Amino acid sequence: MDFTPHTEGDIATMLGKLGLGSTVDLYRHLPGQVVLDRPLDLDPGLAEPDVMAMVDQFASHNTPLVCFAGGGIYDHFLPSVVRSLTMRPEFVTSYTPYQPEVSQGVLQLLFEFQSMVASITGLPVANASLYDGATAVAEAVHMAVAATGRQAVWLSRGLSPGIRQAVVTMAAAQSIEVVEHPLVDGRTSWSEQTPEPAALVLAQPNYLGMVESYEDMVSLAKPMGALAIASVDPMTLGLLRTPGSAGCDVAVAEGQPLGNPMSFGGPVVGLFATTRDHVRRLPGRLVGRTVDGEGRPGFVLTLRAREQDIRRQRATSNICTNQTLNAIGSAIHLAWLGPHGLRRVGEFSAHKARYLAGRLEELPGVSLANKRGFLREFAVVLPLDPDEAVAAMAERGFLAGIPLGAEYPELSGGLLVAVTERRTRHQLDSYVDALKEVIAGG
Amino acid sequence: MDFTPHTEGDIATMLGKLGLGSTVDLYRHLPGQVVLDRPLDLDPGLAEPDVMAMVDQFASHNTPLVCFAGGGIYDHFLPSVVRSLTMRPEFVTSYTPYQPEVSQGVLQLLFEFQSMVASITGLPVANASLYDGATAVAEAVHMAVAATGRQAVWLSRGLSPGIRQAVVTMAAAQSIEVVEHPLVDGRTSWSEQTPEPAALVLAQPNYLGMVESYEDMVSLAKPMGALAIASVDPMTLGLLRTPGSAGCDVAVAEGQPLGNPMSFGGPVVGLFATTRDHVRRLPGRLVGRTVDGEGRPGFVLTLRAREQDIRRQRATSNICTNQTLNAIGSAIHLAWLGPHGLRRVGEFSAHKARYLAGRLEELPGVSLANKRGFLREFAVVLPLDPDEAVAAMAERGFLAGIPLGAEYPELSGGLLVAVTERRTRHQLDSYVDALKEVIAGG
Amino acid sequence: MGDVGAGRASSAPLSGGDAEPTLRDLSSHGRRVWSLPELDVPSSDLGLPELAEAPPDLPEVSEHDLVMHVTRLAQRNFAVDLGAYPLGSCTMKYNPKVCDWAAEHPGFRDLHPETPAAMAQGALEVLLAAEEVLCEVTGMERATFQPPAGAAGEVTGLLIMRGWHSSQGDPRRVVLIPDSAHGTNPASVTLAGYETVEVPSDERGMVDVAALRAALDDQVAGLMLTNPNTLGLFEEDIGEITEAVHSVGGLVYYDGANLNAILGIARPGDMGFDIVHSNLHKTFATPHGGGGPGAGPVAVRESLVPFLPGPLPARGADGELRWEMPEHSIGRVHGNHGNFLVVLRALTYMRALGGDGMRRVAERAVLNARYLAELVRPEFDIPYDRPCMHEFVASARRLKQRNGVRAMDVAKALLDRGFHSPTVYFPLIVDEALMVEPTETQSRETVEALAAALLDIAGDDPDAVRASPVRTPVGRLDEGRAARTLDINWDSW
Amino acid sequence: MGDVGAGRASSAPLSGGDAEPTLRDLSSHGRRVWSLPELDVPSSDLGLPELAEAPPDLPEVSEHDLVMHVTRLAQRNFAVDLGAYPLGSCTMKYNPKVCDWAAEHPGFRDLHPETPAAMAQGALEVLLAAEEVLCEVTGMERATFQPPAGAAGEVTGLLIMRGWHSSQGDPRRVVLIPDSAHGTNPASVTLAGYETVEVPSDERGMVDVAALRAALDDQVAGLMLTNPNTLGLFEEDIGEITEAVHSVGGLVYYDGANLNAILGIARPGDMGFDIVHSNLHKTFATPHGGGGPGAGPVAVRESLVPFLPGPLPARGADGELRWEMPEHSIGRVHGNHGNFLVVLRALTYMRALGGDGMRRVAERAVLNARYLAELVRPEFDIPYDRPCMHEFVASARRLKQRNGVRAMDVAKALLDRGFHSPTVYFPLIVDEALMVEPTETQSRETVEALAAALLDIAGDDPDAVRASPVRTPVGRLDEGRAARTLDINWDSW
Ligand SMILES: Cc1ncc(COP(=O)(O)O)c(C=O)c1O
Ligand SMILES: Cc1ncc(COP(=O)(O)O)c(C=O)c1O
Repeated sequence: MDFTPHTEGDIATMLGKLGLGSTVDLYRHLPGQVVLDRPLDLDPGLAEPDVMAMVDQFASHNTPLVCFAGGGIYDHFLPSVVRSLTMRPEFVTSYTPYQPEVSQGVLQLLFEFQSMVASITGLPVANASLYDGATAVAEAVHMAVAATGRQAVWLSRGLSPGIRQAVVTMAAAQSIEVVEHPLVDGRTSWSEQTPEPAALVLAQPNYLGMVESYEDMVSLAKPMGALAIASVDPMTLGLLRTPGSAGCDVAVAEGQPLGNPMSFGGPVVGLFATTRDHVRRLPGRLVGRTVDGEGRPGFVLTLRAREQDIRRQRATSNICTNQTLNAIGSAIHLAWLGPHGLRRVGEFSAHKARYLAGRLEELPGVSLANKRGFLREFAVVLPLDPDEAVAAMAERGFLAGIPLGAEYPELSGGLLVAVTERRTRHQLDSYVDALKEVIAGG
Repeated sequence: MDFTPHTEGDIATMLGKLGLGSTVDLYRHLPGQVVLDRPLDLDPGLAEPDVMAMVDQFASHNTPLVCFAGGGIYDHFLPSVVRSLTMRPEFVTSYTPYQPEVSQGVLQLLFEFQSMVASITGLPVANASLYDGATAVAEAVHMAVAATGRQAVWLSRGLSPGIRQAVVTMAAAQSIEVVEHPLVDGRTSWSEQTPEPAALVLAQPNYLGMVESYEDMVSLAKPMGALAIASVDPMTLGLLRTPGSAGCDVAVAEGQPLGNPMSFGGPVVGLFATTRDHVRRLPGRLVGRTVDGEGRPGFVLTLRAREQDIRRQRATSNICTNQTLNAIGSAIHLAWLGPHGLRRVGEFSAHKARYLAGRLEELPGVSLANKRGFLREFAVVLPLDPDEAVAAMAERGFLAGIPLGAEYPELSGGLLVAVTERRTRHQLDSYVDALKEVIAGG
Repeated sequence: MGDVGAGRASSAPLSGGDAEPTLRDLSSHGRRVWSLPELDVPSSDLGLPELAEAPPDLPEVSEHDLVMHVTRLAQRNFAVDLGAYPLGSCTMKYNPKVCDWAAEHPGFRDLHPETPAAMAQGALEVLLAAEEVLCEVTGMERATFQPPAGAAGEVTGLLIMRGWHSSQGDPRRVVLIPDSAHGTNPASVTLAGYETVEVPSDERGMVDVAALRAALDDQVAGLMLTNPNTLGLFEEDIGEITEAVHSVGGLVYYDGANLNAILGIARPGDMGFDIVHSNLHKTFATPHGGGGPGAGPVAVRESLVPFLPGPLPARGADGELRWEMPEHSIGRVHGNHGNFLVVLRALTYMRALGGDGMRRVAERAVLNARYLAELVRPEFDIPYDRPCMHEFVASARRLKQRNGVRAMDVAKALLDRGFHSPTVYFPLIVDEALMVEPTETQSRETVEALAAALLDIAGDDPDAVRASPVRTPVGRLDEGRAARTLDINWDSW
Repeated sequence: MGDVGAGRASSAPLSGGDAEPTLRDLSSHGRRVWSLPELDVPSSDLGLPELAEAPPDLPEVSEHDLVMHVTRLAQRNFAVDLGAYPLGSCTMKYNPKVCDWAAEHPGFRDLHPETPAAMAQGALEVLLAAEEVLCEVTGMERATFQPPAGAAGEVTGLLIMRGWHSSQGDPRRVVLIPDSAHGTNPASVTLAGYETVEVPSDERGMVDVAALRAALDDQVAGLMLTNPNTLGLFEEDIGEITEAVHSVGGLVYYDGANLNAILGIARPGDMGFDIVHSNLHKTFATPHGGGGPGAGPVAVRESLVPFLPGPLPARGADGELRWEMPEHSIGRVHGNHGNFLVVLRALTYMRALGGDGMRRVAERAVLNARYLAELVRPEFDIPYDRPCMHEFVASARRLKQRNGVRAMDVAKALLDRGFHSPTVYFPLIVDEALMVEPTETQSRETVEALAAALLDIAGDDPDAVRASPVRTPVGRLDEGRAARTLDINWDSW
């Protein structure tokens, strides 16, 4: 395919104006030794039908499975209206709203996104998106370090391995000390440590699906002058107390379930909300409402002085291109859900998860890592190697869950199982039957 | 699902303003005996995920087949850009451009459609679409009857059965005499008949895929004062002389291959073009360019006095809602193709058809109804019942073609096979292999 | 904040600007979008007499130019997705996105119409399922989905009428239609080979039953009627009317354009209608596509089933669906199976609503119309002033008398206020008619904003109203010039 | 006919109009869109300590209202699909629709990232295929697609740099960047725990090699460089530069934002770069999404492969692809596998172009920029006036001197003429900078129209230019007020 519009005549006219003989002359000032003296070693371009055949073929090498995996990315129902609105070419093919007068669409939707993220987190200051849930935690820690001037952070082991890794990688480069606090009975067991941390961070519900106590974290953090950071699951926010109302200083989230397909894990979107105290330390873009010369309301990027293009090495973050379109999807999905839809998704997922957990417990040799206290995700301990179980379940059409042993040696037979409202009773029952077979056969 | 936005409060407010107690009161003036005294006997409404599951399930009851059927509807390549532009919600969710000031998008695209249809048919006056290729022929005949005041029409048996039926049905109601002229060696053999006809109509290429002689029809029609009408295949118009240049008075076409998926046969679109003489007798909508009060160019529906809403029982046609969106798709696809793409599609389809025909001829007991003179569609005579062959080929993944025996008893073993540029050599060879198997097994 | 009322397109996207060049203007020799794989079979000499030397003269543009062109044009178009579209008789309700999804399902979109029934069971199931719902809603026995629009449904219905009378050995000549009828009705009557005789409306805006009785004789094949009629009024004498037509051996045809008003409330079959078309693009929320495609299925009562176009899907003893031709079928009325994807959209909508959802639709469509009529009453007359159903016809005659502002001016001024206009000058029996149909998917706020806009126009400077629209991409266009110059093709001709 | 130049959005859709209410304004208690099947399992008491009494306060709207709202907002946004978007450094080229199609393929869209490799072979193949193309284009050995944007790629590359130096037992402190560098470079240096030292540009607009040499010592971990640089100029001393850095044991990082200019012409690897990020949302035509998602893959030369983030796809002896962690990997830099669907789009584009297509892209991107620069020369200075590559940086200083019209005014006046504006006030080393990148998908006509608009602005009444834009949905917005009032949430806070 060729997306350039140049005819031979155009090229001749343009080269003529430039006094050049051929397009090769456009590069004649390049030092000879760096100019490639051969064509790229790539196949010739494909025509559109062949491009589509190629994609179909790659896709056919993936096996569609009924999804019981979660760990941050969930198979919730994505309404058709959300996707079709999000994919409006005016959003898809524009860029960061540097010229607000012709970017009111993106800007207003981001303002609405911020407002709704503030609502579901109970924290008034939300930014216009970050890359994903993991980076959002890293950015929150970074902000806490800047706010407190302390070089340590306490992480709950209930944060997903991916999140902890993101923080550790960033912390290592910046000489921030990371202390992990263990899970006991599936919940974080905080303990006093030195040095005093910039922040305490937990996941709500945690990676094993368990609902944590905000109180435990907040009551420890506050007297120390540390920030309380919660990494929350947005689809539980219709059910659970908001982190803001529970006293957290920062709430971050992996926003994928809001308006974004699973997409093999990306693009997804990070949500970030905090208290008014930290507005000037906020990472990422922020949209504010203002007026034009005639008093007409309009939206602009604001507090730009925090950002890399102005503040350079002293910026609050290096983020430039972020996940705007995914944030727009989240905003539209939140509007689709409304308060009651959000609650309903959380409830139904939880009821279905509990139904499945109950049925799984009846299988020989199967037990729950933690009997209660979870919502739509839980850890189950199997009488066989979870990796093998996953492989055998895949042959039966199920993505059974995420094996836990590698990251949580204490749960060596553990499998993390997620259940969304999309799973029908029939699928749950079939899952149980298939697992029974696998256990019997193994 | 519920698409009404009314809250309980809204309903109360509105009823209050109307002095009504409940929504039932809205209907209290209806005569009691016609009011339904029970709920509709329909299932309760489905939620969106269930609606989607329903559609998926229906779809799964169709068997995807590699398509070698044509007969008016063809499996050409539909470029992604064509479909995504055509499906812009501003086009999809608007209606007939009665208010041109807010309908310039649809109007200009229809103007462009008209211009391009004029170009490919070689006739200057094209309308803004009719229902489909069959109705387009019936409308052409209707127009010829009005133009000549004669109550007879001559049809080539090379017109598809569907088209002939459409004309016959319409003609019967209006006491128009229809005379069919036979095919000899796959081409129309015209002969003088009485009474003098309003028009002669042929298909180019005809239903059996054969390229007809325009000359034969035109030279007969002209001296009699009858109109020469050609029902053409748009995807051959990059290759063949235009009907206009060959002296035809009207060209019509089934426009499906231009910008429209096969869609189980609908919605498709009828193209209609004629000479300047007949512009005031044109059926359907017509868009013209004009200016506004400030001299800015703009488009409007024009010659509206021909239409049903103004002329009522004396209208040139009863058409109101037509196939605008499909015509927009055709316009965009024509722009995608351009002159060379249109020619290339025609050429490649023909080369592939001839390759397949050549290979089929080698099979035992298989012969071509007509050895040469076709482009991308041809009739093959099989040594077994074509209906059975189609069924057996379907089990092998092919839609083998359209059995001809029912409509053309002289071709009782006949199968009409269409080959588009989408078919790969591998598919053609596999088709031959499968048919060989079927013949051997039968 | 938010000084635009709900349901109202910001006029911004549609306000004055530059013209968009045509594809011809954008074309440059040698540019291309088309993209096809190389030929993978031997090429042979096509050698045919009718071959052209050169391909036709079509534009040559790049993909980016094509995209910009069409996208910019799209933004020059009002639509249901942008704002309230109270175009009377057209039922411009919200078209659910899930139905768009359904119509793009590859399992249907890529299906050839000649696929043997055994391999297209899903498609036949869709047709049968939609037929079942339609028959229950209309009180009919069976239906065909072949007619691609309402007008095509009308001809189909009239041909069934003709078939039935012929089968009785009693072909007839005349079809009666009320003077308030839609233009397609008489045009279809002509196409079906009948003569139209008009029946006047009475002072209530309904069929004048005495006049109807006077027109009835043994040459009357039938009566075509819309109910609610085009004034938005329910024909209260409907029982008497259908009985009277039946008493002279005629049949009664229901023009279902206004079915939305009575979904689940009353059924044409129970009113005595024999043949019913409905517009899926109105009642059943399939989008109007800038003027189509629609679908105009025709349903009939039991005695007329043998005359239906065919083939129809029928379930065999083995549970499989096959095609069957009705015994005395008038034949096919479409080259294939009608606008199938439109039917699929409608079925999706029907099932999403269910029985109670349909009734809710009707009630709220009527509630919105009745409420809007009440709100605009201070400035607009409602000549046939009875409780309206899903739409009402107001008259701008007071404005016209007062300061020469006509219905069309009101329409144009509405465009400037971010709304589409109502249908104007129809039905013909109302002076300066504004036919207003808000539909059930507009909110109370939107209905109120629409009313406020109409009242605002009535109170506005008449010169300003007559000069409108001024915030649209073009101002009022010179239609006379269009008809005179006939610039209908970018090539001069 | 067609008085708008090619490639230029009619300003109509964007000209003055009313504000769009927020979802909060449209909300009404009890309205709903959400639609879920009934619960089909027994419900149990959730009884948890942290349960909320009521769900959060979110808007309640109808589906139609939601659609109208978002569609109207979409029309208040400029986009590549609407007109020329010469935003320098951002490569706002046409985003092919076939890539949109690919990214909606259910086989990828609905794939969970924890799917075992055996069941996700297609996804791993996509990553590997895209990696192969990227490595050939950049002259590198292997690449990771985890970084979700260019800036994330920068940090990743710097962490690889840190990993490598550490492995040599020689951790270093400083990273050099030119004064013309993009802001993400120094910000990333900080995040990676390094210190930034700026290298000045010389009078040619290129790295001052002498100053560079002076800054080099054994604390320099590396140099970050964009080539062509942000002035659109090819660093002609590049061979000397990379050699100099290598000679003190440093590594050279290629910021690939401007790779579009040299696709198939020259490769960073051949210039001596060690680590290369590229922006798929620029060079490889994946859309920018209103500010993202993008993808910033990082490719490295052989010696650095062990330090890449992981896991990476690798083909086993059995031909199956599996995940493998590089030996000294810096670990994951994304929770999953990066912005996978963006990579899929890019691969689709890469394969559609092929090798010759890539070269064509580069040549025509450069040709367009060079031609445009030539056309605007009469009114705009080009301070570093050497043959530009895919973009050039003009200065509005003459206008400013003449009548106080500044770069930002020129930008706003372009909006009124249907074009997006260039990047303004960057790079920082140019006074009143206008950084213009037409890209290769704009036609000659569009480039000429853009030039004409720029010249027209230069000759326009300065007051009018300073008052622009006037044809956009809103005029210039009060940014100071925004920062003071911080109205960033529809609830007061
Ligand atoms: C009352 C009435 N009857 C018939 C029709 C014709 O329907 P269609 O446009 O689908 O052909 C219409 C459509 O506008 C109508 O309003
Ligand atoms: C020169 C240069 N470097 C780096 C970046 C950062 O890339 P991203 O926005 O993808 O993070 C940009 C993007 O604007 C750029 O122009």
